[in-house]
Amino acid sequence: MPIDGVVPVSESAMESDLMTEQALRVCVQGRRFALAGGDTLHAVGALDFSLPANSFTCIVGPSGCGKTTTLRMILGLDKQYDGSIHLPGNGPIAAVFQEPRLLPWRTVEQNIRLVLPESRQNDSLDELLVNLGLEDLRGFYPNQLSLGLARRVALARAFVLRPQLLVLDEPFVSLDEPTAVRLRTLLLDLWQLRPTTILMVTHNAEEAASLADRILVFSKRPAQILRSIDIDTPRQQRDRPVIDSIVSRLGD
Amino acid sequence: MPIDGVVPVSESAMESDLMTEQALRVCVQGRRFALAGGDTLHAVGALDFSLPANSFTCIVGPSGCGKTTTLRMILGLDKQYDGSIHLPGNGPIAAVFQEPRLLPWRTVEQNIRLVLPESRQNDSLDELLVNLGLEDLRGFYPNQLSLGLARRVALARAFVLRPQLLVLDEPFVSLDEPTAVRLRTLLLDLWQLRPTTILMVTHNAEEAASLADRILVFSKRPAQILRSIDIDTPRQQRDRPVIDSIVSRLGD
Amino acid sequence: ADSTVRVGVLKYGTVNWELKTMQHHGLDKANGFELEIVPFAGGDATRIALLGGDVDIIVSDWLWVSRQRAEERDMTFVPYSSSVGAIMVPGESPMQSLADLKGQKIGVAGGPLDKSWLLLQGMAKQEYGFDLAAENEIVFGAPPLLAEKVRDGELDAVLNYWHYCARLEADGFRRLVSAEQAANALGSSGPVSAIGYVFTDSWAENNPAAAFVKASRAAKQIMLESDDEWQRLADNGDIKDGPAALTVLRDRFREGIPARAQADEVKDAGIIYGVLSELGGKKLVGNSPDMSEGTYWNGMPQ
Amino acid sequence: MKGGRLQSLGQLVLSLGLFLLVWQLAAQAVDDRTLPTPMAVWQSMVVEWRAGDLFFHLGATLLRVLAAFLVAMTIGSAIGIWLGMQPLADRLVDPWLILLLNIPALVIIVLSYIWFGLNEAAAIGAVALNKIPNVVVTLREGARSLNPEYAEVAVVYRFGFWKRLRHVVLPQLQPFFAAATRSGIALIWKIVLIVELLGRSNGVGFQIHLYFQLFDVATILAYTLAFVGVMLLVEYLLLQPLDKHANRWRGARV
Amino acid sequence: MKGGRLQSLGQLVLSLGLFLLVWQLAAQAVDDRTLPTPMAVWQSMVVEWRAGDLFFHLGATLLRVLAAFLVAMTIGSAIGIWLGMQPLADRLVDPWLILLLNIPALVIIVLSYIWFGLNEAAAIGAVALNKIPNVVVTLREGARSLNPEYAEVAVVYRFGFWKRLRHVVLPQLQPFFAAATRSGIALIWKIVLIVELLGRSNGVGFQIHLYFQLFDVATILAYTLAFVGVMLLVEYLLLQPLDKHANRWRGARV
Ligand SMILES: Nc1ncnc2c1ncn2[C@@H]1O[C@H](COP(=O)(O)OP(=O)(O)OP(=O)(O)O)[C@@H](O)[C@H]1O
Ligand SMILES: Nc1ncnc2c1ncn2[C@@H]1O[C@H](COP(=O)(O)OP(=O)(O)OP(=O)(O)O)[C@@H](O)[C@H]1O
Ligand SMILES: [Mg+2]
Ligand SMILES: [Mg+2]
Repeated sequence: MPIDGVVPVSESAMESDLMTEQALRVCVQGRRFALAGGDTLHAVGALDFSLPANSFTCIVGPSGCGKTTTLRMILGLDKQYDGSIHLPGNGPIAAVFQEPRLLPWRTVEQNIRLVLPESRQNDSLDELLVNLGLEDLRGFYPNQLSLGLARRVALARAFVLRPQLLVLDEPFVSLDEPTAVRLRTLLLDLWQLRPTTILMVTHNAEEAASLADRILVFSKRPAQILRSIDIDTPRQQRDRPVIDSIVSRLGD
Repeated sequence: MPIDGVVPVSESAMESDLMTEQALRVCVQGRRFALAGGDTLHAVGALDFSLPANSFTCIVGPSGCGKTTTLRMILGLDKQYDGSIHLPGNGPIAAVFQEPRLLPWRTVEQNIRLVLPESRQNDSLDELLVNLGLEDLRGFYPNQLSLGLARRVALARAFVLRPQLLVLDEPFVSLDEPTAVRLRTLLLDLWQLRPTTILMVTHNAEEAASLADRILVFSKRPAQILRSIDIDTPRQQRDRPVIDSIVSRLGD
Repeated sequence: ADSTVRVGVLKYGTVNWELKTMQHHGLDKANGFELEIVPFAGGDATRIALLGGDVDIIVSDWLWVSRQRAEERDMTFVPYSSSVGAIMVPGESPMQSLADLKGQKIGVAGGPLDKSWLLLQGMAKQEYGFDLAAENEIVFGAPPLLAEKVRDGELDAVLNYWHYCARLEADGFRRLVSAEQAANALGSSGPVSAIGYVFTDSWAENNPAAAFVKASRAAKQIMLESDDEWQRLADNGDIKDGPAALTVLRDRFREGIPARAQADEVKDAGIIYGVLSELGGKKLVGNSPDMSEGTYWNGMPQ
Repeated sequence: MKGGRLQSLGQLVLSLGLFLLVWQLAAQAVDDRTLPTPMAVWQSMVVEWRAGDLFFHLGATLLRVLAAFLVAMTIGSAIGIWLGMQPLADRLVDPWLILLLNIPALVIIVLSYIWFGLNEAAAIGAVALNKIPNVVVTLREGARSLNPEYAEVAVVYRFGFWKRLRHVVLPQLQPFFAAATRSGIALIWKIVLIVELLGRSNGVGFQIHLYFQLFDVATILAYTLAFVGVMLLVEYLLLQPLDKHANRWRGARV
Repeated sequence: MKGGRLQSLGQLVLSLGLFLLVWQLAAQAVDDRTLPTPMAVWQSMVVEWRAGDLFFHLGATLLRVLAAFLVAMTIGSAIGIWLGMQPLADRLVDPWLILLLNIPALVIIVLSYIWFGLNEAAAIGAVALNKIPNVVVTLREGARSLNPEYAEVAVVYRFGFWKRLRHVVLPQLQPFFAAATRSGIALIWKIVLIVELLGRSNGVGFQIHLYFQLFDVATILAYTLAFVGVMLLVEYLLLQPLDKHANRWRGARV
């Protein structure tokens, strides 16, 4: 079942999706928040972009420009926008929110298992937990975790689902650099293992440059796409100079 | 009034503080958390360090190693440790937690004003808010802010108090790089304007290298001081190579 | 000297009618005191008020008074009315006597220790040799609720207080047997006042108790003789019943006005007390096997 | 804003209208004096109003409800918050609380009338005593579930007692206050009815019992609905605006 | 763990001992049978126990309390959660709720006896009907204060109704359930007393009223304390362990 408010795709749209292999099509006129006193705040401007299936897209943009709001619209959490967002297919969607958002009254393992369907409840989590450095924390409650650990649990929750669309809002902050590097590699591994469309917000330009197929640069509020940069260099070949050159293309 | 549980400094200690100009002395044997089933988790090992008055110290260390726990002990929020922590003087202390921790039922301005004593309630917040890019958000509630904006409010709350000791737990994440740079500069400006002792946790080695007088490198859990690196190069002269060299000294 | 006498009564109860008559005809002033009616919504409330010293006089039954005396409270009693409850059945009911009450659903107001209920049980045992409580389905409950329930047919019969009985009578019910009949069957020689004015001896010593009793008798006399007085009470809103019920209430009230000499009453009360202490046991009468000395007030100048 | 208010007034009228309709139909179907029609109840209300009784008794009851409510909420919430934050005190006081919670209203009322006399103070005290443990229990749960993160902010920034209470603790307790208030007024009113039955000479409880003895359901309902009417006014003119004010931060997120 | 349990048993004994002491001293000071000593009450309890009355009537009352409690909690919390999450339904139902909340127990009980007969079902239904609006009001506040962040997790990960209820909603409502339960049992028991007084032929309420007519405070207190004793057992053997289990995640942070 598609999430409420996301317009299901018509037959013919489906066909054309197959042709262009679109996994997500966003075409909104904007999002304004009503403020007390009758004012409105224009958070997101007109956005028109689509993600090819199994692509890896990063969004960068100034703090408070409307990135999270955009993700919320895509996830079906915010429906008060004009325009349409098409999510073809109905495979699972996973999201890592900007804060970990674990259920405090469930243990690490329970938080992860909760998102699994009945049929997968017996799956072993061992490998995933080891990869994320959480193997000793299965029985911990979220309030016993450091923020970095909690973020990793949130990542585990998203990864375990093997989603068709994975939405990440700054997933690798609050982590030391070695851990962050390990997790980025893990993300790429998972992504290569099974077809997943990834949409990730980050403030770390180098991170975006080393991971993405495409980078969308958002303007300051109301968010609009300033630039869309396609990166053709294969990831293995993105060394320091390549990354620096991509980063420099974002900034100007 | 000193915070409960923080042993007040004796007269003679006070004198010696004056001599060495210590603003904080930490000497703990460790902190263990009791887990369900009778196990314990050894979060912080033996720590012995002190901060000179008006110094700027950074702590770096792997995720989950015990940094936040250490800060909590210093702030008097966690008293279940063996050892002692001396906080000479009783000027105000301010902290920026790892999450913004704003009171959701108070507006941005109220959240900031709340920490001010009665005598300063009429102070203007204009300059501070402008510096932090919050000038239009005075009347916003925290759930109307993006995470980066909320972090800035948390910074404003700490800065406005003009504290004697300022404790920061990863204050500049979730911010785009230009904003982060601006805020770092602001922090240094405030620090130079009035004497403040700063203790800051960060995962960003470059940030630490460009800001601190001293960097404490924590081991993985249980946290212990692996290295203590004093940086003598004045901040203005810390260019790329200097910073890189400091960073390389942290990592090995 | 004019002194105030505070009487705690049920606001729409029969005692209130008498006191209103007393006031209307200035019988209080004429007897040298000033009557203050303190209305309450329940009998319990009046007893609490007397125990707490917030009123001087209430109306209650002599058994209660005797029990209070046994527990060293100097309550005492002046007969007010001998009207008592009765078992009421619908007019068309085939039941004719207590003996027919078997296998029925009977409502009983006042609970298992109610005097009338105990007496009727005693009578059933003595006269017909059966256990009224065991051979019927007994439902205890609030008097107005039980009256309503017998009206709508859920109960076959009801034992209720006399004014509820009077109202049922006006609705076409009839008395199967009354508690007075039961008392007579068990050895009483005539009607015994079940309820009376209750006050403490110590109050009576320093206050116009006798004057109050005189005024009460004078008021009763008016109510006995004058139908207009009843109409006046109804017009005034003190009696809230319709004309049919008013007539029955009036007649039953008049029947209940104590007429016997106090000595006879005391004697019969003693007999009934004995019967009750057998039927109700310690629970009902407390530790004293006989009616407490001085339960009936004897401070009235003869 | 204004449209919203009109709309909610419309919903109120709709809801009450529906209620009257259901009642009217039920009364017609049953056709018995135990279920009088809305009209009959209205007439009883007018009769009692004309006689001056409605206003007099309702006023007396409302004053008692108000006084007992204030006493019970103040004392109860202070104790409840205290117990919720001090586990040791809680463990010591808890048995007493359960005891007080489960003493029948009748017993408390009778004993307090006997010990303190049939006066207004005893009446109100008895009602408050009946309600206090409920407030304690509710606010205690609230205090137990306070978020420690905000308390830590208060510690670090050295909030004084009152500042902490006002800005950190009470806002988190708002839902518990709202629950205790609504079910509290209702409970207090119900106990006031018993108090008036057992020892007062006025008030709605006094009247309801008198009419119960006469089995005059219409007048009983007239008094009941008069009180309910007042409560509806309190709800719409006082509690809901207060709720809205306290929760404006939640609503800000649209 | 074990030490903790022994300790809390010790605190319970201390607390109850203190209570008995205060009571004994007060009774000696007053020296009146309206405040009997603990010993006198104990003797009354023994008498009633020996006669078989205590067990019989207490059992009858407890069954009624249990039945009414289960009915009221189930229906009340379902409605409360629903209203808390559906503002429109809430605005429409709210006036009815205030009405029901403020109808005196007496009126509900009498009407339900009249309409449904003097039977057990009517009694229990009347009690439940008295309690339901209180549960609704409490749980509604709980549902209103649910954290939307967790609901969003449930939406994104497409939790079904039951999964969402069990893992997301109910844990957040736990304090409200705890409050509704504790003050709920107490309220229900108090209403059961009235129900028994008005139209049942057994139960503690029936007995208390009987002894009230005889003004036998010792026996009234004996019955009251027998019920309180049962409630203490329920609190310590059932509610507190449940609370502890539900809140273990809070306690995990030491
Ligand atoms: N409910 C709301 N009401 C009013 N304004 C809102 C609301 N939610 C978000 N905003 C505003 O919309 C703008 C965009 O917010 P958003 O969370 O999308 O930013 P962001 O790009 O994710 O920023 P960050 O990098 O700091 O997370 C911000 O200015 C914020 O204050
Ligand atoms: N209350 C607690 N109970 C049990 N373990 C805890 C508790 N609080 C913290 N820990 C553990 O202590 C360790 C250190 O936690 P801390 O929050 O100090 O880490 P940190 O260095 O701040 O990490 P991060 O960089 O991720 O914020 C972690 O392994 C965490 O799981
Ligand atoms: Mg964001
Ligand atoms: Mg940390």
